[in-house]
Amino acid sequence: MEAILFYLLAAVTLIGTLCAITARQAVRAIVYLVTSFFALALIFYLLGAPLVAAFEVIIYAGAIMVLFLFVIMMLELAHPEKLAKPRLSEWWPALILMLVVIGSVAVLAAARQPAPPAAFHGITVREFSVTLFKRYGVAVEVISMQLLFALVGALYLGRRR
Amino acid sequence: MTVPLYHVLILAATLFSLGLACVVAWRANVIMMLIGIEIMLNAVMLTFVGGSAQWGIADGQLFALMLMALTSAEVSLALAMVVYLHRRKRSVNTDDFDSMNG
Amino acid sequence: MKIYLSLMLLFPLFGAAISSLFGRKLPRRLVETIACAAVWGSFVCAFLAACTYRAPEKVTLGDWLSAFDLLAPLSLYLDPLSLSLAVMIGFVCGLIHVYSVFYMAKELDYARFFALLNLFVFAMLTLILAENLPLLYLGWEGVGFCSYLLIGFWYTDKRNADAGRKAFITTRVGDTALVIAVAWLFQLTGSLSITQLNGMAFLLPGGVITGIGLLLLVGAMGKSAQVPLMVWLPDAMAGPTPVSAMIHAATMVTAGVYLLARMFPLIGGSATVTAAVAVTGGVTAFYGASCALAQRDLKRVLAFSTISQIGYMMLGVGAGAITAATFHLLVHAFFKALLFLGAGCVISAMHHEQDIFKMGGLRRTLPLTFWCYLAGAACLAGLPFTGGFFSKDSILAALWLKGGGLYRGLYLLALLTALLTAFYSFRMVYLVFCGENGRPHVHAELKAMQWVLIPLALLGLFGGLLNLPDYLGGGFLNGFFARLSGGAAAEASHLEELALQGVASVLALAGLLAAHLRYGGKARAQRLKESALSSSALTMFLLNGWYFDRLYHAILIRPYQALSGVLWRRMDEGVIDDSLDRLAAGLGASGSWLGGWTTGRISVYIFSFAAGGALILGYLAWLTL
Amino acid sequence: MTFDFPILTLLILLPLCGSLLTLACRRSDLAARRVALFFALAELAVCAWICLASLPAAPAGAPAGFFLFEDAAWIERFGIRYTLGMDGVSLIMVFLTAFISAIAAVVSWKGITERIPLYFALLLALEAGIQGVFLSLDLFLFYLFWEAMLIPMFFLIGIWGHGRRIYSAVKFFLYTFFGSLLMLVAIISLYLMHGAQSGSYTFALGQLIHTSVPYGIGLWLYAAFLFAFAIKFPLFPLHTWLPDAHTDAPTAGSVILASLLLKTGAYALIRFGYPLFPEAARAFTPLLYVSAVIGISYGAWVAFAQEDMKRLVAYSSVSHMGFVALGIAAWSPVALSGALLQMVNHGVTTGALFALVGMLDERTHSRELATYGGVWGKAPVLAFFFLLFCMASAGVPGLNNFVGEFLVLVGTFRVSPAAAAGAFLGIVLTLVYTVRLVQEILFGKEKKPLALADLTLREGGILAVLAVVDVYLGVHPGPLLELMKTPIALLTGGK
Repeated sequence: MEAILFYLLAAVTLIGTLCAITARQAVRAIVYLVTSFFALALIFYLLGAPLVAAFEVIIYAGAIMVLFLFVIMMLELAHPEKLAKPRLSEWWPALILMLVVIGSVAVLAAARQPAPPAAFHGITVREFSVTLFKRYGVAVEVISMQLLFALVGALYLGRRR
Repeated sequence: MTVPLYHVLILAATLFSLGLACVVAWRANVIMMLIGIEIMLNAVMLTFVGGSAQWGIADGQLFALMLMALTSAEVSLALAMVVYLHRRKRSVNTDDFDSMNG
Repeated sequence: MKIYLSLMLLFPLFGAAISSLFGRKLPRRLVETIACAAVWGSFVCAFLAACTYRAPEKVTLGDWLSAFDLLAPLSLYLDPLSLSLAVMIGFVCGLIHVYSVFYMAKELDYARFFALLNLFVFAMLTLILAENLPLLYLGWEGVGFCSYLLIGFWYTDKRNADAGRKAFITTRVGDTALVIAVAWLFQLTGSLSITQLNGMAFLLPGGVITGIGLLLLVGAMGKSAQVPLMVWLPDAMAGPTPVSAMIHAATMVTAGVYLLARMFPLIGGSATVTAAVAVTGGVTAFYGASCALAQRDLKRVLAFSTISQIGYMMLGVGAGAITAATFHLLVHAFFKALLFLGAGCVISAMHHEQDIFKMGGLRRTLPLTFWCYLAGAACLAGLPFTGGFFSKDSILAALWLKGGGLYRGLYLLALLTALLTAFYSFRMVYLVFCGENGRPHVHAELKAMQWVLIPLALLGLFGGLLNLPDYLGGGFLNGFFARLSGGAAAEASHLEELALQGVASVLALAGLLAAHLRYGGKARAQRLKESALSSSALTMFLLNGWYFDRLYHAILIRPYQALSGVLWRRMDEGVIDDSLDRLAAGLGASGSWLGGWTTGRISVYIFSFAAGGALILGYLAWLTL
Repeated sequence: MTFDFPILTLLILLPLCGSLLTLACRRSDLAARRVALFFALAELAVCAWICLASLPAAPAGAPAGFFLFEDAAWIERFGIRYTLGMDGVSLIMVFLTAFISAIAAVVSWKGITERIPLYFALLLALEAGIQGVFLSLDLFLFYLFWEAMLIPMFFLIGIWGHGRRIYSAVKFFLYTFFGSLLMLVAIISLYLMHGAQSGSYTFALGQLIHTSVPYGIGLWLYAAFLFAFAIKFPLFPLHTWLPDAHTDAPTAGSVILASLLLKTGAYALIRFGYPLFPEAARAFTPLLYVSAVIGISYGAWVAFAQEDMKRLVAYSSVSHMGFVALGIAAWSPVALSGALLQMVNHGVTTGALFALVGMLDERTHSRELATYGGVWGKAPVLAFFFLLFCMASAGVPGLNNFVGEFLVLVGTFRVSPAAAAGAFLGIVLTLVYTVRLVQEILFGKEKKPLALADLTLREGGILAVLAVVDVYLGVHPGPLLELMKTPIALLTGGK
């Protein structure tokens, strides 16, 4: 049951993403992408990461995509005639790259498949938080600093002259 | 968890390469390029989470979280820059910004 | 003895140093006095050395080259050969110095002239007295250097300077052979000392001696203007006349003969070498005499006659008659210096006109010069009982006595040359001194210059006394040189000797007669008329020295010059440098091609980055497969 | 009597300090000149003192033949030591360096008008570098000085040169630097090889000599060394940087380049190349012969075609250094003595010729032969010196070059008659181009009126000193030969 669900969700994710990257309008692309991220969040949940799934929905599908939408609207890029769509010839290198990457990863991953875990259990929020703040305290601090810098940088870039 | 890690990885790889294709192909639009980057980052997160599930360790999920934080920082800056550049050149085409030409 | 020898060298050296360093500051008279005094001082030393001479002596003055087993100290060697030459050089050069004082009275750059003249004497004496080959080479090159600068003394005329250059380079070709011989000898024996080398002749294999002998011969050819390296000497007449007298007649050009005589104990053992020397000498003697027949320039006549006479000396050496060769060398020095100095008087009197067909009538206006010149010409022609007669005859006798087809042939060639010699000598005398059409300018210096001729004329005429034939009481030189290896000449019966001398004197007189018939009296005017017209091909051939100059120009000089340009432009700048420049340009081009990837377009960078990553991934996958 | 005073370090530091002090004289050009000259002369004085002082034959710890020796740990981790040593050969070269540097300082007294303090500072720095090359006995130290020498020269050509100076400077730099890099590779491989064999990793020449290098590898390593040295020499096909560098360098730069820099290659070949790889060196001897013999004749031949005086003299350097290479290739006591003597002689004579050409150039602003003619009448003193040095260069005996060439030829003939025979041609060809030079400049008529003053006292002084050295070495080379006797005997195993 879970497996079928996983494959379904995977299909949704992939189709959503595909639609997103081939979309005619940036806004549509964002909407497709949000769909795809929702499916991805569910996959996270399936993989025993409810917290990450929640954050995926909140931060990605919620905050970041909305940010994108704002910018798109601000720059008035929503009109299709303004978007220079990539020509087919520009897709070819991208396709080749895709094939190489997928093929290589498939081969590499197939080469050493670890045995499935004996007893799968999700990771509890408690376990997660303990690891985060005990082992990776410094990283948390660094990330917070980085967010601060990003904030300052964005403010600096966005001010009017 | 009944899905083998292999399949998760294949999904992640496909997702990643879609993002890559987006970045490579959409040279005319910075926004789409950034979207491609987001897709790739999500693929990476999927890999992390998959690994975490495979071995039952929290670290993978943790890195996914950190990635998210990182991404938000990146996106905020990048979009600010897009706005800034658009204001200067009235364009989002990356090929217009070639002042790094050697 | 040591003091004499060192002073003999030091006097002229100091003279040269003073003249060259301070000459332009000192008064003219002082420079002239110093120069003359230096040479005469040198002569006095040589004379005193001759008076006290007992046996061959080796004197070491100091250290020069000593590297491991190579030893070449500043050491001198005095034996009859070097002693007699040193005395002759001192005397002749002394006279020529005095002569030059008057001859160059109008010249402003007298300091340079006398400095070089003195330096020349020093180098020549070093050459003569050197005990080892490097020191000999020092003198050898030193005289070449002085000759170079003295020929081009009037350097503002390009032709003079070119003549000097020609002389220097041509003789350098010979010198190189000499250096090779020296190096070879050192390789074989580990010694450079002439006395030691001469003593080692029996240790060396015959083939090697032949090789060394031929190399020495080439060296002598260069310095002594023998065929085929003789082209420089006629041109060398571009120098002032005293220089021609001193360097290109009396002393330097005989250095080659001296070298062969000096090394004779070593090289005399090889029949090939002596034959080669003799053939060179014979051919040169004939070549010189034939060319002298057609010359119009007074000094060039003398130059070709010098070539010819040195050829005789080489014949003497080739015949193994060192005494005869040296005898002729000494006498020739006297009478050839006399002829040149006389020519100098004539040229000076004729307002520097050198064409003999434009001269004449000097017999009456310059009687002293005429008589002295006549004496010189008689010696040159080998008229009986002059010095030249005895010396030339001793060479002819030696050739005859050597026997064998080759030497008999050479003897006949030498006889023919003697005939030609007598002819051109008197052709010259008749053209210059007889007739009427000269308007000489007799100035005060000229009168003084003439006096210098007298001692030389006496020495030339009575030089035969140095070495009279046995039937006249025997010679001084024969006895003096007897102990020298190769010095003792083959003995001829009195009768045979008389017969040989008879033949020679008949030929000389025949030459005189022929010259008289063709150029004497009325015929002279006729010849003068003819000379104004175009000359025959044969005359042109002889006048231009058998066109050797043109030949060398075509086969050596032109290709050399052309090739030097080709080597530079095509080879050096073309191939070697250009290939590197191309390499550099190629590297630069490839760099800018790579730089072309730096388009500044993010899309390109991203694609390259992604492609690189994909490639790495692909490679890893390929490894796992 | 022991010498604890580090006199060899002083020899290197003295010019270096002088260089810094000169650089400090920003205010007054005259002061800069004077300081530079003072230090150059002080260096010369130290050298003279070394010659005159009777030094003990062998100080403690010194290799055989060295009478001054300094050794101190430097970078111990890599076995790099600060080892300096002086034997007869290096004393000669060091003395030559001090002498020529002083001359170069005086030569450029007037000719340089821009950035004078920097110029003299570079000149002294160059001197320090060259002294270091001649003194160091540690391969790393040697390499350091070897490279350090390039930098001042590069700037001297690039800043104060004429014509295509940047091109020439870069060419010079690239050429020599390329060679040195190959040498560095060889040095490091030798270092590793020795370390692997003996367990002690060191750059000391005295120990590296004992490394047993496999024949095949030795060939490669020696080839790398030889390549670096051959470029400096310069040997036949690697010489094309020289005419350009010489032509475009300032006068003093040409003097130093010809007199000293070219010598470092020869010196290093004698000091490092042959002792480190005796077998490989023997294998390469025919190549060296061929290159030397071709270089002698080819240089002389090409020199004949030149229209530019400086270029002519530069090609003559190629020819003369061919004799040095020939002497080294023969590696017999006599030939090697000749080669060393020829190094000194070429340094003095060619240096003087470059100085003379520079003086002519300063007066008429032309180096074309075609401009000149009849200089003898205009400037007799200059002409006198010109002739003297030309004749010395042509190897007229009694002047210095003859002595060296003669010893080289005779010594080489002993070992390899064929090689020497090829070189004899050079005797004639040398005269041909020299006489052409004399002819075109001194003799003939003035082609066009030249404002040609005779020598000033300063110029005359320089040339007179050089001329005295020329004649002295030509007549009495004994002291030099005596000095180099012991080292050469040790190097060649001769008597």
